[in-house]
Order: sequence, then structure tokens, then C-alpha cells
Amino acid sequence: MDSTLLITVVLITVVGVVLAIVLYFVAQKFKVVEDERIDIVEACLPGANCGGCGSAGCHDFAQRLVAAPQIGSLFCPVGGNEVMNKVANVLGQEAVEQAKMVAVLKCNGSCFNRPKTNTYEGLSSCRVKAALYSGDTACRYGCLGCGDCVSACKFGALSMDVSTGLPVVDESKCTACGACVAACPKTIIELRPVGLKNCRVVVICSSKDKGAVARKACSAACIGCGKCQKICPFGAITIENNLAYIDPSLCKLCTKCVSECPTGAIHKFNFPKKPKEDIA
Amino acid sequence: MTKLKLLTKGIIKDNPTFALVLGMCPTLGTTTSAINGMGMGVATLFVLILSNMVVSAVARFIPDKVRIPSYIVIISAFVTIVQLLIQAYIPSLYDTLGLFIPLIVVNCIVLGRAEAFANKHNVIDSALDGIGIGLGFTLSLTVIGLVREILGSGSAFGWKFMEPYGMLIFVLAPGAFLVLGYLMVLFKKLTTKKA
Amino acid sequence: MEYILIIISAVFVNNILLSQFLGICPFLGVSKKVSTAVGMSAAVAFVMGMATCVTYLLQNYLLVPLEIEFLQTVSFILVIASLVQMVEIILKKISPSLYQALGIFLPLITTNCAVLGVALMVVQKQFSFGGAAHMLNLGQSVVFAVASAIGFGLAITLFAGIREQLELSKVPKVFKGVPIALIVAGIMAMAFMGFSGIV
Amino acid sequence: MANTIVSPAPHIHGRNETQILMREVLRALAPVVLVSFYFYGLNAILLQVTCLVSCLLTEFLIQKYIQKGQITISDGSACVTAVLLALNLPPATPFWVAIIGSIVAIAIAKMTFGGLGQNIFNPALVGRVFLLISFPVVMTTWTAPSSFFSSVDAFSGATPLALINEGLKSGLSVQDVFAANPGLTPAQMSFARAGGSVGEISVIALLIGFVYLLVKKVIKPHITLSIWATVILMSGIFSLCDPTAYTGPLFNLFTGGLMLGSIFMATDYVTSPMSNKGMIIFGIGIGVLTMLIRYFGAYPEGVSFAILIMNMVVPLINKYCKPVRYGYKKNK
Amino acid sequence: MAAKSTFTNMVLSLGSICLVCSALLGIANNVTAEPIAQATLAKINDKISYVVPSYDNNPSDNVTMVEVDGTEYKVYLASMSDKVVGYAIEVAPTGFGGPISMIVGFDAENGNIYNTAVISHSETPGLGDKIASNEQGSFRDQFIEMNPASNKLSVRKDGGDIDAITAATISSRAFTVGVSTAYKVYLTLVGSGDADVVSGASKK
Amino acid sequence: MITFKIGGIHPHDNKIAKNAAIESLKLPNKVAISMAQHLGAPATPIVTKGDSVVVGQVIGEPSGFISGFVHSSVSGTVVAVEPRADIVGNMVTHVVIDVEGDIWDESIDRSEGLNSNIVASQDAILAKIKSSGIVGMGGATFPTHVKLCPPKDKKADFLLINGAECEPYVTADDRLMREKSACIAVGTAIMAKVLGGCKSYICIEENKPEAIAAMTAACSKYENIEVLKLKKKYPQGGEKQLIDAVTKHQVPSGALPIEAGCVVQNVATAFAAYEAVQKNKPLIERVMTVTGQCVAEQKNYLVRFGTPLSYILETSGCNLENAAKIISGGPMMGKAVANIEATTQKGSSCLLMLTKEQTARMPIGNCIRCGKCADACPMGLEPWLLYKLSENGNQFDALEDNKIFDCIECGCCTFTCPSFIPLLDIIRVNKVEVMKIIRNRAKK
Ligand SMILES: Cc1cc2nc3c(=O)[nH]c(=O)nc-3n(C[C@H](O)[C@H](O)[C@H](O)COP(=O)(O)O)c2cc1C
Ligand SMILES: Cc1cc2nc3c(=O)[nH]c(=O)nc-3n(C[C@H](O)[C@H](O)[C@H](O)COP(=O)(O)O)c2cc1C
Ligand SMILES: Cc1cc2nc3c(=O)[nH]c(=O)nc-3n(C[C@H](O)[C@H](O)[C@H](O)COP(=O)(O)O)c2cc1C
Ligand SMILES: Cc1cc2nc3c(=O)[nH]c(=O)nc-3n(C[C@H](O)[C@H](O)[C@H](O)CO)c2cc1C
Ligand code: SF4
Ligand code: SF4
Ligand code: SF4
Ligand code: SF4
Ligand code: FES
Repeated sequence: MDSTLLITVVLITVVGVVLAIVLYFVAQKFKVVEDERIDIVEACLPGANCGGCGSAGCHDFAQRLVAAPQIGSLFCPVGGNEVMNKVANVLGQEAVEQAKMVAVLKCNGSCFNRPKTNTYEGLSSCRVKAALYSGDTACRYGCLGCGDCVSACKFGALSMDVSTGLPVVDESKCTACGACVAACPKTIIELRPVGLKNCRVVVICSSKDKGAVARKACSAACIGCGKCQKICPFGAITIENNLAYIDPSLCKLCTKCVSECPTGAIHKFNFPKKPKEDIA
Repeated sequence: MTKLKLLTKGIIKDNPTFALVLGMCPTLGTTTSAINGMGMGVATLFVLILSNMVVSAVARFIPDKVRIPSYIVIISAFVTIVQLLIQAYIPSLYDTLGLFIPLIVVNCIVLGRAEAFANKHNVIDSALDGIGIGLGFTLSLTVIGLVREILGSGSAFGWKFMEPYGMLIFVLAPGAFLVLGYLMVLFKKLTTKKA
Repeated sequence: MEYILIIISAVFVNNILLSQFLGICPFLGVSKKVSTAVGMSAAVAFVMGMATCVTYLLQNYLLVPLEIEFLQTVSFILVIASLVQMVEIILKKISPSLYQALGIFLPLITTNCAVLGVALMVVQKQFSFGGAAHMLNLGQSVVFAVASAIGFGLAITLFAGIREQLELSKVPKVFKGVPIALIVAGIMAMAFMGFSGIV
Repeated sequence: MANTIVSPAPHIHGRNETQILMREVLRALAPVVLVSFYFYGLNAILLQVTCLVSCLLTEFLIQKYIQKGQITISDGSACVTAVLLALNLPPATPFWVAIIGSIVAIAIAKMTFGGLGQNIFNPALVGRVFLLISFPVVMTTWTAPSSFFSSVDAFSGATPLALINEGLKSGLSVQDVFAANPGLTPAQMSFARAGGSVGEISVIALLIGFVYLLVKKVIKPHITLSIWATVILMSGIFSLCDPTAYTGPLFNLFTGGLMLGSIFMATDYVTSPMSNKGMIIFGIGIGVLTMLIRYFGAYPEGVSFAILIMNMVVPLINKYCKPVRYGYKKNK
Repeated sequence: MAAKSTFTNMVLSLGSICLVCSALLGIANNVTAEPIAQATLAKINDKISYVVPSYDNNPSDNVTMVEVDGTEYKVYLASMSDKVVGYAIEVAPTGFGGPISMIVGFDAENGNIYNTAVISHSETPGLGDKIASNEQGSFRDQFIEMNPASNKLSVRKDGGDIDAITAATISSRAFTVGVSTAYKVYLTLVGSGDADVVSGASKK
Repeated sequence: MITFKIGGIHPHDNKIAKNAAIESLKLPNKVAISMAQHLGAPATPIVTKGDSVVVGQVIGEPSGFISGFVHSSVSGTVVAVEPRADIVGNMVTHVVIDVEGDIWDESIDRSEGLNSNIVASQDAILAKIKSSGIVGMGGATFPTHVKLCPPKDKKADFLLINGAECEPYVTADDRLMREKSACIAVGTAIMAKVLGGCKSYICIEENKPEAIAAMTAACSKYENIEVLKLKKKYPQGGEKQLIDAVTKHQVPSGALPIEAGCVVQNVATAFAAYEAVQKNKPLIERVMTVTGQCVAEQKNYLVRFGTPLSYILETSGCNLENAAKIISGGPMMGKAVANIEATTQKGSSCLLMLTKEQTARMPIGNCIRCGKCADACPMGLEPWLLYKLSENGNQFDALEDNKIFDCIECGCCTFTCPSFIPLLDIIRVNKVEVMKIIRNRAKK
């Protein structure tokens, strides 16, 4: 019986040693092809594969991160700075801080503000609708209400408000991945910095029509009258193509413009509650 | 992570069968009855504990390039030992589990835990992890075996309560897949609701 | 004739995936696209044939004469692991294009119980094809192994086709992924039972 | 002039709704169902009702309480499944077995995949095969209960295919079996009293349904005809080579579920290929597998398995068999 | 944290792991070899004692090989005070799922089948596996005390006297074939006069 | 009978306006003439507010190779040159003219008589066709002169005059063929001459026997022109299908008809060519069917371009109570009108009113994989697959592999789908997307 034991030990050990030797030479001859940092970096990423970073999924992004000499402009909107810091750590670099953003809908053409002029009956898809015609209201710039953005959002941050026919952003869920921005054929959604204490002042309209036309189409439209531009003490507001725009980097949240707008097209978000401050 | 959590996470959160989807072959192959499933589970549990402990103990000394072969040798040694023991002392179980005992070697769970957990943690934690995961595996296999046994042979743990009405298909291959598929969905539903 | 029966048996009747439950992990894992499934099958066929050949010899010319059959598991898995490594190296050297096609699957095969399972089955199980029961000889073993791999390939390729289609259909959310795959596999196994008794 | 409808073209629709298609299939099935009522009486009726009720109820309950979505049982597809399942069971099937079959067909084979149109496998056949494997005894007991009409004798005994299968296994030749069972002639089978599933009762009634479906353009003939052609060819060759061991074309065409399967089940839109070329490949596959299982397998009948097996090839067929496209032909 | 992949490190670590493991294995084998052998033996002995009348020798040491139609069969002789009381014959007919390894015991006294047992099989659970069932009134009970000479050893469907298991004719047939093969072996054995004592079994 | 091989459907043809003779529509008070009445770059307006114009005067000039002249269809004063909404609400530059009298440019021959003597040279004809602003009247409004000068290395073997008019309801071409058969024959001969005297076929569907008879009689003088009777099957009039039906050749994927040796022109285009070359009359009006079961009177009007749709509906006494949808063009390919203040254009062949029952879309069901859409598709595509891939998003490679770019947007698939899946809706959008990708790739 002891011979069996001997044979066993000798055989397996010899096999093991031979294997080790072979593996050693193999390892010498064929160095690792793929940079193993890629996997480590990928492990840091959220794994949502949303494409918000502009790559085809997280693995692809990891490859790009590792290949890039400087992470610099590469940014994962979902994971935010926290993840980018981790990645930077792995790669031994400094992460570039980016302001946290959030999706903002720039249309207030609810069923009340914007009467329907016809009934759309095609496939319920903003893309299809936009390709077909200017929409079922007189406003050619406003939200089409079929919710392409809602289905584009991987994080459940968007939902369709049935009463207004407009999508609403759940700011706590939005990761600023930008999928909705890309999905909207009317470019109504903008990613804006969340702002100081999460407060924002935004022109909630996208109509470039002349004042009268815009007003006729939608009672909440920006008519490009320029009053806000005049009153803004910080020069944050510009008007182009009959449409006002508030530059978030200049806006100091004084909210003067909000009350100045004759159509109520300027909204403030998340300011401490005061009476009469309804968004919709 | 507390020690208790280490021990329990394998049962629900990291359940090897339903959550991690590892070691599908023995899961499907040996669960023709609750007892068989349990037998396989326990055998795996043993190997898992031992290999986890040993791997965590020696991981420091093993160079990367021979990591996998070394782990495989360790694991297969334990598997063989378990196999010999079962063969010697529970020959009837040996007959039913058959080919699947040696296949514990390639059960992704064992190697997977060695890779993912044991080589980064100390011996105690690794043992606990092994126990947790092993228990989770045993539990899942027992449940699957039980469902298949009830539906397939009309008995539970060998207790025959409605024998002639078994649906044969559940003892056979198709039933294994179906039961596992639906149980997995049930597991998903139950666990996500809690969270 | 016996070879034909071995092939039919291994490919259809006792399909390694659908009735033997070996190699389920890659079956579920590498079956999202038809092209990868085909690549994986080719790699498995290659390794399984080689591995079975070597382990058969190992068993009958080393383990049995030395009366150390209990080392089957350890020695087989070592052989398979190193074989896979070798194949990888050799392929890389002699046919980079083939390596591109199969190479990525090779590491997956080490921990695929189908390879070890077939190797063990060949040396442990008696087979019978009409005549008396017997162990397979070397040629039959290799044919059996390759046929098993073909059975694996057949099942996984069909399965991948189905999954590609399911990708485009409205499978309920909770069933998406592994559960629906298992249920499809279950029904496939059910259909494959139609072959039972052919051999 | 407000509120005109605006939508992309086309602005009109052919109005051949799913519901209408399913109704046509049910109409096409009417002859077989009626003949089965005639021969098997109350049993066949109860079987139909059981299947219908349990299929519809299963679909309804799942849609209402599990998926909590739209209820679409009115599209009629579950009715077709139910009727076909009932036709695929032995006449004396206990009702609880039929219920299990219905639940499996609808819950596992259809709703799990997402409902109408999403399934890979033919639901009725999944139901049947599930039962066949689960309850082999029940599913191969062909004792036919008597009918309303005393003039029709109930036939008890094995199916022709089972007789042949058994006979051959116990060492007899095909001719011996035929000699021992004088009832086994093709003429008899076309409006038969032979044992078998409910729907195998009459080839003539099935053919009427086939013609109806073709005329109404519900199905195309490719699948059915290619199955028949393959079966005839294969059994022709085999029976010519060894008439004692292999049954001939006529027998194989007219017995068992071949007609039912090839006309109503292989042609299910959802689980068959889209292109004509694909349909023919599909049909040939079914034919070959059916004959292989009949000649060599443990089961005497192979149509159900053959269709299910080919169901899983359909995605690949669809992937590689494209319709004839315009603009890819070489002009001379 | 892992050691560097240098040549010596690799060889040393893998080598020593193999050394330790194989040693462990060898020891385990040494420890279990005996019980395993016993378990295997016990299994056979169990079956033998089940299929032949009581004996006082060790049948597994008392084996003859008998050739019938070109195949060798193992026969265990059971004897009581040096008088052969029974023959346990190992056969392996092909069933539905592969070979059925079984053992058929003959009573040396009258040539009747004493009992039958299945060692291993791969018939379908729930169907063919009933051939192995030990319960009262099971399929195998038909063979107890049956005299193959006066009964037709084939299933009823084939015109014999054996009631097949429902829906498992193939397994039943295979089992029956096994029994009749064993009977042939028995006849060869008895007829050739190899056995020490020729019983009163009918000889044709 | 002659027809195309792949796909096709058989909608009810509903040619209920076929017996209404062509009548001239009374001039409106004001017209707004679009500068984008043709495929390609919009024309550049060359008049300004306050200019007075006469009928036939050029008011817009081509602004590129594929572009066209636009002429004034009325006489009066330009009151505005401004962007206005077209029928789908997109803003397009229009020239708005207050109508004053009906004064025609003197060079236009307004006599009734037939002038069948073709004297102009090839080049002169081409120049005339170009300067008369003639574009394809079959719907695509592709500038005709471009089509008539194929690349040097290609030769047109056949000129197919498309009188199929396979769209249900539309009868404009039918009436034109019945009433102006001789002119169309001359127009055909003119275009054949430009193409180097190739064989011409006038292709008419079987459901227009009078037109077939009239054209056959008119063409009997021309040995190189033949009238063909085609089976009634939609989309017989599709260029590619017509070529397949008549010549048994197929236009290779992505290529122009000339690859198959063919040039296809609509009958109305042939008529316009006749008027331009023989009568010096630019394209200012066309026949337009006003129809629908819910309108009291079926009409085939001769309408000046720029006439507001609301005006047409009003004058023809259409009661719009029952009309749920107004369509410019046929029911299969026409555009739903979102803005009835929009005006007629060169491609407007029909104004169709449909009731809710006729047009309402049903709830979308699951695809039952019946393959009926694939059977119907005249391009041999798999609409169900294109739909599923489109719906899944970002599957542009797969869509390209499955030849989405070959879709001719005929609508057969949507028409035929028993589950009411709006296949074409999404295919159309993704086709544009894929073509963009292909074009970008070609640029690189
Ligand atoms: C999955 C499956 C398993 C089967 N298992 C067995 C078996 O173990 N034993 C057997 O004799 N027949 C088996 N059969 C064969 C069928 O039951 C066959 O119809 C039967 O043996 C012959 O019919 P009968 O016994 O009812 O006359 C099996 C068939 C299938 C499809
Ligand atoms: C960009 C473009 C270029 C074209 N070039 C030519 C051309 O050079 N010659 C020609 O005969 N037709 C040309 N065509 C016309 C088309 O082949 C076709 O006749 C036109 O689009 C109308 O056809 P339909 O109504 O069937 O779509 C061109 C079309 C497009 C869109
Ligand atoms: C689906 C489809 C149907 C068409 N039907 C017709 C038709 O019935 N009559 C017609 O003149 N043009 C029809 N066309 C347009 C022709 O394809 C082609 O553009 C036209 O005949 C070219 O002549 P034109 O340039 O003179 O318009 C159809 C196009 C498509 C895509
Ligand atoms: C021609 C035709 C044949 C059909 N055949 C079947 C069938 O064999 N089995 C079945 O369950 N449903 C059948 N159906 C109904 C329906 O397609 C089926 O329930 C779907 O597979 C469910 O998704 C058929 C429908 C049609 C139109
Ligand atoms: S709302 Fe828009 S930006 Fe925010 S997570 Fe959703 S898709 Fe991304
Ligand atoms: S915001 Fe844009 S994408 Fe979202 S519903 Fe409105 S139009 Fe559609
Ligand atoms: S619209 Fe496109 S896809 Fe649909 S039938 Fe016509 S050519 Fe085919
Ligand atoms: S016609 Fe409609 S239901 Fe049929 S295959 Fe096409 S998309 Fe699917
Ligand atoms: S357990 Fe078998 S392959 Fe993973």
C-alpha cells in the first residue's frame, strides 16, 4: 500500500513541477496582452452601460480611460466625481472635478397652455412624430409628449405627467447621463448645473417664434420681449431668435427675472418654499 | 462586514444558485430529490470550507502565474478526499451522485470563491464565507430537489404522500431546467420586494 | 455502425447539455450571440477531443497499472488545465486567425465541467449499443468526446439563435436573462426527449 | 377645422385582424372537432370545454394578476391553442390532466415568453409533450369511450403506429402486424375508428380544414406540403429497401398526428419561419425528424417532437433565410 | 500581496502544493481503501445473499466464469456445508437507458429462480427504474420461484408470461432477457458438469 | 398579365371620381406659391413685395443642380415673400400674390389645337423642360430635366410612362389620359427623342380600360410607343416595380433606374412636357382629384399651384363634418394635412377626405410573426424585423444588414399587418438615420 502513497506523491509533484516550469516559460514568451488595469477600472464604474460618457458601454469606457494619457475630459456622468476619483486613483492621476448636472425640461406647453390643433395618431414616438410634421399644436418647438425621453432614461428619472402631457424630471434620480437629451428630437431637454443649494432659474420654453406667433400658440411661451434681459443685474440673460436664455454660470439666483416675465416663462426650481410657487 | 453577515449573505444576497448563477450543472443534475440535492450540497459545502481555508492560508505564497493550477490542485485534492470518504462510508449516496462528485472540482462556485474571496481574506473569514455560500448552495439544492420531488414523484424527502400522481417530467432533465427557471424568478421577486 | 450510433447517441439522445447537465455555465453564459456560440463550440470540440484522448491514455496506461485510479480527478483536471494552456499557446503561434476566433473561449473551457465530465464518463461508464455492454476503446472514446462536443455545439447554437430572437421580443422583465434561458432550455430538453430510444 | 387626425402614411388598413385570422383557424378546425364529437361523444366535448376554459382562464388570470396588463384573451389565440391541445389528447384523458396541459401550454409556453407572438415553441405542443412525458400511461391509453351514436362502435386499443412499433419490437414484420389487425388500411384511416388522439380521427375533415385555410389565405402551403413530400419520400425509400421493417408512405401520411400537425400546428405563424425558403427547410426538417422518431425512436409517434425540435431552429432559419429581395438579382 | 512570479517561486509553490496535496490524498486513500473495498464487496454480497438460499461460504471468493455465445459471465457459487445451494449469475442486458447490471440467483436444488436483483442501471426514474423496486408486488416479484423451463421468459406483448411494467416495456423486456440469459448460463454451467453437485434441475 | 414579381397588395381601388371630367377651378383671391415644390434645393425667389406678375412669369430660380424654376400661376401683385407653413406645418418660403384678373404671358400658346410636330432639338427640348419648371408629377417631384439626361456612359433603352395610378381613389392621371391622350402621346415622343429615341411604353393598370383605349388609339401613330395593360396591384406604379414588371430587370439596390436601362416618367409629366415644348407653357397647374366617400361631389380639378387647400374644399362644396382626416395624395403614400391653409404644389395629385372609420388606427397588438408584411413588401424586406430592430434602438448595423435603405415607403407592410403595427412609421425614421450613417461613411 505504501508504494501507492509514494507513487501518488511522486507523480503529482512531478506533474506539478513540470507544469510550473512550462507555465513559467509560457508566461515569459507570451506577455499579458490586455492591460489588466482595464478590468480594475471597469470594476470602479457603475456598470450601467448607459453610454452617457460617449462610449459603447462601461468596458469600452474603461479601455478609453486606461488608454488616455490624461483622464481630463473623460467623465462618467452616472458615477460622478466620486467614481472618477476612484478611477483616477487606480490610474494614478488627478480627477478633474465637474459640476453636477441635472436634466431640465425647457417647455411648459401643457394641455392648458397650448391648445391642440389636430390629433396625432401615428406611432407614439416623438422621433416619428417629429419626422412627420410640426406637431399637434401650433407651437413648432414644444414638447411632443410621446415620451421618447422617458423610455431613454435608464434610471427612471423621467416620467410622463398625464395631466400636463409633459415629462417631469425626478432630480434625485437623474444622473445627468444625457440619454434624454439625445433622444429628444426637439432638443427640449438641457443638462444644467444643479446650481447653488440645488436652486436654479431657467427659461422654460424653446419657442423661437416671434412674440405674437409664440403667444398665440402657447400662453406660457417666451415671447422674446427682453424684459428679463434688462432687469438681470448680472447680464446672465441673452435673447436670440426671440428666445431668452439664462447662462447658469452667470446667474446669481436673484430671481428678479422670474416675476418680470409677462408670460411666466421663467421658473425657479427648489427655492425655499414660499407661497405661490408652482412650477406647472 | 460582520462575521454574522459573512455567514448569512450566501443564503440570500449572494446565493450561489439563484443570485450568482454558479455551479449550474450539479444544481440541475443532482436535484432529482430533496435528499440527493442535500447530499450534493453538503459535499460541496465541505470542499468549499476546506478549500477556502487552505487557499486563504497559502494565497500569499502563490505567484500569480500558477494561481489557477495551484487552486485547482488544492480543490481537486479535497474533492477526491470527499469522494473517497463518501464512497467508503455512504456508498448509496455515492451511487446516486455519481459523476457529479468529481465534478465539484470544476464547479464554478468553489474556484469562484477561492478567486473572489478566499485569496483576499483571512482564514476565519474564508471559512465563514465557505460555510455561508455552501449553506446557501445546500439550501437551494434542497429546495430545488424538494420541488422536483414533490411535483415529479409525489413525495418529499422520501415520504410518499401522493405517489401515483407525480409528473415524471420533473424528475427528468426538462423539469430540472423549468423548476430552476421559475424558482429563480420567485427568488428574484421575493428578494427585490424586501429590498 | 457502432461509431454512428455513438455519434447519434452523444449528439441527440444523450445530449451533454440537455440531458446530462454538463457545461451549463457556458451554455448560459456564452449563448447571447450565434457567432460566439459557434466559436465556443468549435473550441470545446477541439479541447474535448484532445483531452479525452490524453486522459484515456493516462487512465489505461498509468493510473490503472499503478492502481491509483483514485487520482483520476486530480490528474485529469491538471491535464485538462495544462492542455488548454498549451492549445492556447500553440494556436497563437501557428494560426493567429484561429486564435482570434477561438482563443477567447479557451480559458472558459478549463472550468467547464463538460470536458472533465466527458473524460470521466469515458473511463467510468459502460456503454451499450445494441450488443453487450462494454467500455469504449480509444477511437470510440475520442469519437464520443467529439460527438458530445458537437451535441454541445448544436444545443448552444440553437439556443443562441433563440436568445437573439428573445432579445427582440417582449419577455416579461423578471424573466429576462437567465430565467427565460433556463425555461427555453427546459423546453428544448423536452423536445430532445423525442430522440430517446433511437439508440 | 380643428382636430383632424394626422398620422404617417398609409392612411388605410387591410383590416385582416389577428382576431379574424384566429377565427378562421377555428372555423377550419370545426370539421375535425365535429367529427370527433360524433365518434367520441360526450368525452370529446368535455375535453374541448375543459381545455377551452382552462386555457382562457389561465391567460386571463396571468394577464390580470401577474402581468397586470392589458387583457387580450379576445384575440382568440388562446382558443386556438385550447382546441388544438384538446385535439392532441387521447379521447379518454382525465380532465385534470387536460387542465395541467392547458396551464403548461399557456403559462409556461406562452405567457412566460411575453404572450401572443413572443413564444418560441408551439404552446399546444409544449402542453402535449409535457403531458406525454409526465403521464406516459394516461397519454398512451387509447381506449375510446363510446359515442352518442350507438351505430358507431367505440374502438379501443393502440394507435396504428403503436401497433407497428410494438409489433416490430417483438419481432414481427410490418406485414404480420397488418395481417393481425385487419382494420389497418389507409381507407379506414381517412375516416377512422383507429385509436389515437381526438384530432387524428379523420384525415378527410383535416384536409377540408387545410383547403379552407388555403382559400382564406390564412396559411401558405409551403410547410405542409414539404412535410408531406419529405415523409412520402423518406418512407418510400425505406419501405422499398425493407418492406418488412418499415411502413410505407400512405400509412405514414395518414396515420397518427401527421395531418393534424402538418396542417394546423407546424403552420402556426409564431413558431414557424417567415420566408418561403425557410418554410420549406422547416417542413423538410419536420418530415425527416418525424420519420426518424417513428422508425427508430422509443415513441411510436414523432410529429409533436419533430415540430418542437424544428421550432427551436426557426430563429436560425429566419436569420439566414431571407426573402427574395428586390435589386439583388443580376440583370443579364 | 501575492508572491512574485519568478521561476523558483513558481516551481517551488506549485511543487510544494502538489507535494502536500498528493500526500494528503495518498493518506486519505490509504485510510479509505479498506472501507471502500468492503463497501463494494458488501454491495455484491448483499445482492448475492438476496438472490440465493442461505449459505455459509463466501460466494464472492467462489467465482467461475462461464462462456455462453461468446460472452463470459460471472457466476458466484453459494454453498452450505460444501454443498452448492445456489448460483448467482451476473448479466448486463441493454435496457432503455443503457446496460442494466443485474444478478439472477438460481436455487441449486430445483433449478428455480430464487430471486433477482439489480446492481446498477440507468433506466428512467419513475418508469424503467421500477425494475429495481424492492417493494411488495413489484415487477421482479414475478420471477421469484419461477421455473424458467415451464414458463415462457418474455413479456406478454411478445407472447410470454411476464407482465411488463406499464409504459416501460423496453426495460421489462431487457430485464426478462437478462433472466433468460442467466438461465442459459445456468444450463451451460449445470450441463457441463462444472458444478460440484448437479442438482435435480430439469435438463433438456 | 404583366406585373411585378415580389410582394404587393390589393387594396380596394375606390376610384369613385373616375367619371368626373376635368374642370378648371375658379381662381382664388390670393395664392401662396411655395419655393420648394420640387425635390432638391428650394428655388430662390426673384420677386419682391409689390412686384406685379403675370401667369407664367418666373418668380423663383433654381439654386443648385437639383432644383427647379417656379413660375407664377396667376396674375396680380406680390404681397409678401415670407416663410409660411406647408401642409405639415414646416416653414417654407412662399411668394404670396393677390390675384388680379388672369393675364398670361404672351409667349404662351393658349390655343386648343394639337401640335404633334416635334421640331425642337434635343438640347432645346431639355432647356425648355428645365426653364418650364417641369418636375416629376408622380409624386416625387424630381426635376425632370435631370432625369432626362442620363450619364454619358449609360443609355436609356426604355422610357416608361407611368400611368399605373395604383393608389386607391386618385383619378387625376386616369382623367388626363382619357381627355388628353394625344397630347400625352406627343409628350412621350418628345421625351423619347431626348433620350435618343428609345422604345416607350405607356403603362396603365387594368382598372382604367377607357384610358387604355384612349391611349392605344392616340399612340397608334407612333411605332415606338406601346401601351401596356398591367395587373391591378399596389404598388404597380412604383418606379422599381414598374421596371420589373415591364422589362423583367431590377434596378440594383442603391442605383438609379438608368442602371436597368430605364427612365420612368409620369403621364402628367409627359403632358407637361408636351405643353412646355409645343405650347411654350410652363408648369403652373395640374389635375387634382378631390374625392372621398364622405364628400358629396367627386371632382377632378385643374388647379393652379398656390391655391389654398381650404379654398378648394370650400369651392367644391365639401362638407367636412364627417372627414376625420384630409390627405394630400393617395391613401397609401399621401401626407395627412395638418394645416389646411397650406397651398397646392406640383406634386399634389389628390385631396382625399376619409372618415374616422376608414382611417382610424387601431390599438397596436403584438407581432404574431405571420409574415404577411414580408409577403407584402415589394422590396422583399422583412418589415417585422426592421420594426423590432428599430424599436430596440441603436441597432443601425443590423438594420443596414437587413437593407432598411431599400424601403420605398410604400406602406404595404403597415396596410397588411393583422396586429395593426405601424411598421412603416418607425422604419421610415430609422431608414433616414441609417442612410445618414451610410452617407457619412462614404464621405470618409
Ligand atoms: C423520456 C422517456 C423515458 C423512457 N424511459 C423508459 C424506461 O425507462 N423504460 C422503458 O421500458 N421505456 C421507457 N421509455 C419508452 C416509452 O415509455 C415506450 O413507449 C415504452 O417503453 C413502450 O410502450 P409500452 O411500454 O407502453 O408498451 C421512455 C420513453 C421516454 C420518452
Ligand atoms: C439624389 C437623387 C439623384 C437622382 N438622380 C437621378 C438621375 O441622375 N437620373 C435619373 O434618371 N433620376 C434621378 N433621380 C430620380 C430617382 O431615381 C427617382 O426617379 C425619383 O426619386 C422619383 O421616383 P419615385 O417617385 O419612384 O420615388 C435622382 C433622385 C435622387 C433622390
Ligand atoms: C409605392 C409607390 C407607388 C407609386 N405609384 C405611382 C403611380 O401610381 N403613378 C405614378 O405616376 N407614379 C407613382 N409612383 C412614383 C414613381 O415611382 C415614379 O417616381 C414616377 O413614376 C416617376 O415619374 P415622374 O418623375 O414623372 O413623377 C409611385 C412611387 C412609389 C414609391
Ligand atoms: C395558422 C395558425 C396555426 C396555429 N397553430 C397553433 C398551434 O399549433 N398551437 C397553438 O398553441 N396555437 C396555434 N395558433 C394560435 C397562436 O398562433 C398561438 O397561440 C401562438 O403561438 C401564441 O403565441 C395558430 C394560429 C394560426 C393562425
Ligand atoms: S433624466 Fe435624462 S439625463 Fe437624467 S438620468 Fe434620465 S436620461 Fe439621463
Ligand atoms: S421632451 Fe422631447 S423626447 Fe420628451 S416627450 Fe417631449 S418631445 Fe418627446
Ligand atoms: S414600406 Fe418599406 S418595408 Fe414596408 S412594404 Fe413598403 S418597401 Fe417594404
Ligand atoms: S404583418 Fe404584422 S404581425 Fe405579421 S409579421 Fe408583420 S409585423 Fe408581425
Ligand atoms: S457547473 Fe458545469 S459548467 Fe459550471
